[in-house]
Amino acid sequence: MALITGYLVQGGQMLLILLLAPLITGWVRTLKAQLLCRRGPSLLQPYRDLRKLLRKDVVLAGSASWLFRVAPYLIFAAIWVAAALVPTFASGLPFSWTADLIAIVALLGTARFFLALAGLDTGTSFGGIGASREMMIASLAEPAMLMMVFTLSLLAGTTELSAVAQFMLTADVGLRVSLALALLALVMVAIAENARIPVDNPATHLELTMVHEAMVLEYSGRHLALIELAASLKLLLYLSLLSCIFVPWGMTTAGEDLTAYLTGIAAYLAKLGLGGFLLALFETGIAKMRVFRVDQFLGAALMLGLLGALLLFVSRSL
Amino acid sequence: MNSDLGWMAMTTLLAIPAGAALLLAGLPRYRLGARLNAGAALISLLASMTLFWTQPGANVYLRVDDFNIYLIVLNNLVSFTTSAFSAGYIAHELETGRLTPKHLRFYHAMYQALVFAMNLALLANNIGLLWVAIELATLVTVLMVGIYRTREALEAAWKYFILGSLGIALALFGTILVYLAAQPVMGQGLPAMAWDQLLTHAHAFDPALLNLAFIFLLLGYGTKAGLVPLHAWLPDAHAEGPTPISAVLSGLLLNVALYAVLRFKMLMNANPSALAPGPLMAGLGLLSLLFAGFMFYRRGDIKRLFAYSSIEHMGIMTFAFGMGGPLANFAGLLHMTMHSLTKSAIFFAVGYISQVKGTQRISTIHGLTATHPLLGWGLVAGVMAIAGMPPFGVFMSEFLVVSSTFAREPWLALPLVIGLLLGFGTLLWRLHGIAFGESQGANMPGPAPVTALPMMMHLILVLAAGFWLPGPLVAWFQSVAALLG
Amino acid sequence: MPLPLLLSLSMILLAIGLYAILASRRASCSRQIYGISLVICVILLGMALTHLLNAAAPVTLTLPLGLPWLGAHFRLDALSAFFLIVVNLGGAVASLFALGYGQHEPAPGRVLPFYPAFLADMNLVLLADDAFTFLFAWEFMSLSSWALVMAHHREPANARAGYLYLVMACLGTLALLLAFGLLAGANGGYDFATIRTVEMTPGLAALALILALIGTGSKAGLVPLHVWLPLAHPAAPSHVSALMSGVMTKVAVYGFIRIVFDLLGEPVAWWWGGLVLALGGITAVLGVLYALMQHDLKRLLAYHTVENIGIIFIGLGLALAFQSNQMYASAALALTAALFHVLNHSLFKSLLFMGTGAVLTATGERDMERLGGLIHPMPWTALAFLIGAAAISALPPLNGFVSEWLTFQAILLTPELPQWLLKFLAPAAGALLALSAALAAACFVKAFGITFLGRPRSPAAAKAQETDRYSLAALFSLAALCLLAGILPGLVVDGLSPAVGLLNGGAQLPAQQSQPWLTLVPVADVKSSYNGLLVLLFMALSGIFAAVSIHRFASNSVRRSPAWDCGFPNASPAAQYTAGSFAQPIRRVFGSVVFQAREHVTMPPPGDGRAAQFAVQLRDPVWDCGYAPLTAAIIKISTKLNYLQYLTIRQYLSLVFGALVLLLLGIALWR
Amino acid sequence: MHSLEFDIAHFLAGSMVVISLLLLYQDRLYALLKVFALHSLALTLAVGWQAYIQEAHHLYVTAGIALIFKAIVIPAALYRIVRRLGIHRTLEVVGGVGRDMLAGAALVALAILVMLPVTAGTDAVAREDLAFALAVVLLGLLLMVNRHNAVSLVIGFMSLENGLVLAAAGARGMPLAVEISVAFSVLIALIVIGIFLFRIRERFDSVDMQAMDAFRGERRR
Repeated sequence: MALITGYLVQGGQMLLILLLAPLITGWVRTLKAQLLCRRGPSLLQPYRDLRKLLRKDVVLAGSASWLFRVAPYLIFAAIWVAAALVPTFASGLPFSWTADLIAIVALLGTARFFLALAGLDTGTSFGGIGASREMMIASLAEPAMLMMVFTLSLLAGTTELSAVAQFMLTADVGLRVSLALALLALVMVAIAENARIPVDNPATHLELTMVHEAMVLEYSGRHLALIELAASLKLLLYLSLLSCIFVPWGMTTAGEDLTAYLTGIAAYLAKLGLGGFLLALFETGIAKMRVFRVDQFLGAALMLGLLGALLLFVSRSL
Repeated sequence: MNSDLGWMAMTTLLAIPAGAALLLAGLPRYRLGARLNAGAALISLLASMTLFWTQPGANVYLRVDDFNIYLIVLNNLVSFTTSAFSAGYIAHELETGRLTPKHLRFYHAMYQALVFAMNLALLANNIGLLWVAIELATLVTVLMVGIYRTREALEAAWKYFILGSLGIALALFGTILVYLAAQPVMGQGLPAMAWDQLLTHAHAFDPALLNLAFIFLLLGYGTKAGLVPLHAWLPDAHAEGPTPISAVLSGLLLNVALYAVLRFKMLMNANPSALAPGPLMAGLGLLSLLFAGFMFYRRGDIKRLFAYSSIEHMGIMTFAFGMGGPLANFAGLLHMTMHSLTKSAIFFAVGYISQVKGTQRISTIHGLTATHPLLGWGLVAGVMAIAGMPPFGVFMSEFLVVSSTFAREPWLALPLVIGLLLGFGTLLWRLHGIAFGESQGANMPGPAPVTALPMMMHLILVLAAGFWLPGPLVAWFQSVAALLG
Repeated sequence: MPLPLLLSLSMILLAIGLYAILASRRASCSRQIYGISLVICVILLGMALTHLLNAAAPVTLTLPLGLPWLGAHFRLDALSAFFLIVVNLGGAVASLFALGYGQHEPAPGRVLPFYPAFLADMNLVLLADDAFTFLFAWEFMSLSSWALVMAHHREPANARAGYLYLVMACLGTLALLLAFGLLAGANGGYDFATIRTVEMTPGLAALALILALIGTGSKAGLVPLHVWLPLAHPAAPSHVSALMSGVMTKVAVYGFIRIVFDLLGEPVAWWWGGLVLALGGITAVLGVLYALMQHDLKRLLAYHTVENIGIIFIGLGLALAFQSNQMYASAALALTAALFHVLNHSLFKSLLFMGTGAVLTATGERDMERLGGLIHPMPWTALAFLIGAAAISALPPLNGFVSEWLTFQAILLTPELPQWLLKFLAPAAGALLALSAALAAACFVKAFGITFLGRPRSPAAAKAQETDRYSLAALFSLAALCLLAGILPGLVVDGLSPAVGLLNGGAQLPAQQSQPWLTLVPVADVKSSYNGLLVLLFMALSGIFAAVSIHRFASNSVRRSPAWDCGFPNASPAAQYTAGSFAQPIRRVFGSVVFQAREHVTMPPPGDGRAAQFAVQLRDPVWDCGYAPLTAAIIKISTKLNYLQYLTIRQYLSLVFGALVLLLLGIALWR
Repeated sequence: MHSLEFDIAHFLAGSMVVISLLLLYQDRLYALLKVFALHSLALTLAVGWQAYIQEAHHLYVTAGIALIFKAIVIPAALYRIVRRLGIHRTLEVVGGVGRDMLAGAALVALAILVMLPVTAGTDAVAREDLAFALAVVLLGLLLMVNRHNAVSLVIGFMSLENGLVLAAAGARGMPLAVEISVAFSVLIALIVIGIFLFRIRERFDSVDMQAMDAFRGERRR
């Protein structure tokens, strides 16, 4: 019986994040608009966009291959699975041991790999720009992320996210420098990975500055919808990752009763709202940087992560 | 009865070449001469083989023991294959007009005389006789090196002659000193020059005289063995003489000279208070090895290139014997055998190559494996064998030398390894140019596959030795290695 | 008694090599040779598998060959069985591929005799149980592969590659020779059984370790001994490149493991692990950075071999570090990771090289700048190559990810190490590993994207044809293995555990079959776990769910039209991103530091019809600092010494005279 | 009886060393030939004396060879060659005669130094004879090395070989002494013939580099 409910909760979580993802994107957009003293679109605008895109035909470039048509589904699947494996409102769900944090990072890597290939597939110059810059950014962001993972797992003694979350809930964590460094690194990586300002601008089509948008330039209709949805899923993933690692409070564990789950969901939503707000604030606060400053930005993130890990390695032996 | 047969064999070994030399000197027809030459060599080869079964004892002049028996067989084997090779080779020289039938008569006679001299040197039990034989060999080879009568052939012959006679003079002085050391102990007369009896009494000799003697002998016979800095005659003599003679020089005469040095090394070892000859030989060996390694790189003449390779390998052997110990000595003896087989095979190939390309200049020889697969691949196999690549026999000896040296004297192994690597690198550099790439220049049709048989046979022997060594050979090597200390 | 059979099969391989020398002119010969090789490799593979899987006891055999008083010793234990699997799997697939690919060989006479010999030698290296036999087979392996590299000897580049290769191989062999000389001692106990028993002083053991590193590293392509590898591997025919890169480097790794973990016994000093770890990390990152700068497809792959060797050595270094602190459980994890990566790399690297071979036969091009759009004419090759590329980029759910994940897990155990230097080194190595993984992904987006995607950049690429069915069979068998090893890692780990136990004083990873859903749980399920099968399942389900629901409830119609490209449709194929331009951002970020990358742009003034010029100039730091000065010195010395060839007789005489006087003085002053 | 015989032998051997030094001192070809004849004469006497005191009659043969061959025939032959080839008369010495003399003295000292540790069996006189022989050998070698001229090279070689024969004769009851001296005479005859045949002129031994390039395919880069 418990097993069945467990599976149900897991499935529920998967659907929940799928439904929540566009909402977060809309939430951030609206906030940004209002911070710029515009009214901005409604919260539900992303859903409408998706519906519209799904109804439209796909317009394929003549030189597009089968890979171009398969890629969106692959990307969507990879990111959705990755997002579903991050504890949101409850830790220790039945399949939480399927993949640890390293594997989740790698799943995002899979999605990025195919997105970049799709960018190259039509043989247009913009796709190439986007792909090559995306891979350059990733080549620094991924190690930074993994350094952050090292720090965590050295603290918690595990790379399982649920276990990490439960460990963070316990008292004996205390306030640690390494954690702060890790948080900083993770935030920077999250910004880069989600193509947010200052690394990239999700709203621009200025050719020379865009990265993510350049890759998906040739996509249209349902393919574009899938990719948009995947992008917002990714944003959601990072937000819930931050929340479950650094602010796990209010998260329940599997096998609790319904009320616990509800409180967990409520806490989760609150955290997401806060995260979105901070993101919007940050994005409106600063300007986009040149592409060849990004490597310094991410190099800093990598160094922070490494520093955190080293500090722990040393402090372990003290 | 058995030993009688042995004595018969020994006398045959000396009589046949001597007789053949006289006969050939009077024989005008060169084709017949070539056949006779090969035939005589074959007979003495068979005679030498009978020594396997019969162990003749020793008298004050001659003896056969574990040390020289396989060298004798090797000597006659290579001289036979070389005579077979030269039959084909010389005919071509006649066509190109580099030689005349008159020269050939002389050539064949001298060839047998050389075989006689080397057999005598190997069989000699008397150090004086040994010296005489080696002097004879020197004179004969001098005459053969100069046979082409070209300016540089005479140049080379002259160089060889002067340096060779100096070496002989030094060797003689050493021999006299040995006798002087022996005479108070063993009394006057022949026994005091018979090697086996010297060995039994060596412990009582005056060490200072022995030291002096050994230095003169090392320098004297070392000149013949082509050790740096006494090597100067060797490259030119190899390059300017007829190729069969180069093969015999590299394959056999150097061995004979080294054999003489080793005989005296045994004497030194037998005397506890004499200075240890090991370090001296090891030093000279390393010097030769490194020097040759550097000299490969600049060589433009293919025969001179392989002459330097002979210097390198004499260096390796001398080093091995200088190191001493059962492993290194075994390696040295094995290396002697493998080197003479391989190097003569290489010279066979080189001879044909210089004939089909009409030149000895490396810079004009390319892509032989494409144009003349037999010669090209034969040369590649030979060079790989001489460079100590498996599955050839040289690999075993180099394996033993390097590993045993490093286990005992790490600091000696370092220059050894550097020298080996250097020599390999520079030699391979040359080989690449010769065997691969686009062919250019004249391409006369290669020789008939039959004429490549001697080369093939040598390479196959070396290959087989790489996998498996026959028991008796191993037994001889080990007993001699024990004697060499 | 499998050993005699194994040996005789290897002998048969040698024999058919000899047969090929005579028969190579006949057209049918190639089919025969590759067919027989295939069959023999499959048999060997099966025997090795059975020996490993039912964890049989080691069997030994001595033949009266080789060193007379020693004989040739052979031994089949778990370690050699595992590497036999790697070798013969690679060999079998390469032979299968060559059944089709070999038909296009311009000079079969230079390939067929050496190919089976090469296979046989690699098998013999793995079976050898004494120093002489080992080195004999080792060097013979170098020789036969050299001959294969020289197959197309008319291109000067190949000749240079072959030369450099053989010289470096000789260096490695000499280093190993010294190492064995040290291990065997002065009276030459060359068989491994004796060597295992000798006790060595720490200094000598360390020397042996360093020599073993030089010897095997020069064959495996460890920086800075890697210079020959990216030249030699591409020069050979593609199925041979696959063998050299995918398999022969593994034989080198075997040599290292055999000497350091087995013969040397317990690592005596902790810094051994540190040394190997550091070398591995540097090798991994440098290798992938080199690879990113290439636009010759085969050379790119060869440099990736360097990177993966680095990853393997990171695992081995960790194992050494753990063992030197008696942390055998952790050492077991590190060793498993290393061995797993050995298997993985042999799989996907062979796959990628063979895919390149297919491209080469279809277009005659290796230069990515002249390829492109091949996914349309040759979709199947593209699919297989894509799987290989994803696997080598360590993407789940494929196999490359599993071994790197295991390596990460091993690094996460390093805080328990007491030594400070290792504490600092381990996370740094982790960072390098992560960096190399990410860069590898970038590199293979480039490799696959530029070669197979986009539009053809040359007529040759436009006229390409799908490759033959033998090659496809080979490619897809490897691709399937990549996927299987990725989703069922537990089984592979269990298969490896006997070998690990052999090297690790019996300590192994816990058995994995018992885990639910075949999850991979290296240490304990509270620490970390990964389940490739479920990941694949979930991805498939969600992807299919999305596809079905969209096609069912939303539109599924498609219109074709020229690419939009921000309003520049139908730009010429030259306007596409090229390999060079794809690598440009990374070149700016890393290359300027490592390779002193310089970009020269000459732009003609407006109105001038001439084409603009763009040139990139890279310098190889290793070559500049290490090899160039050495060769210069050798040439200089040989030039100086060469004057000795031209002295006069009088001067030669004075040389002799000097030697004599010197020696006389010597003995005069001796006492 | 002991003393006188050995004193004479001793004196003869010593005189050979002195003559060798004189050879070093010569800077004119004809004079060199004359002094060498003297050298051989001294050898003849020494060997003859040894033959007498050792009652070794075969040594008389050696002495005869030395007298006829080395003291008369070869100098005469060389004399003719010098005339025929018109080798001009003065020799240049590598680094003046003075240095040669010093070097020669040093070599003699070395020879004695080397012989000093020799004690066992051989009595003092024989030891010094041996030292003299060694000195003659070394001086001959020095002569070979330090002259730019074929004839002087032959002279040097022959004086060296005189030293060998002296040593051989001094060695009591040495077998094959005759054979060896005969063999050596052959050798020398060949050298002389060589000079005669090859028409090797003055400075014959300096190798012409360009010619080497052309002929031997040796390129000196």
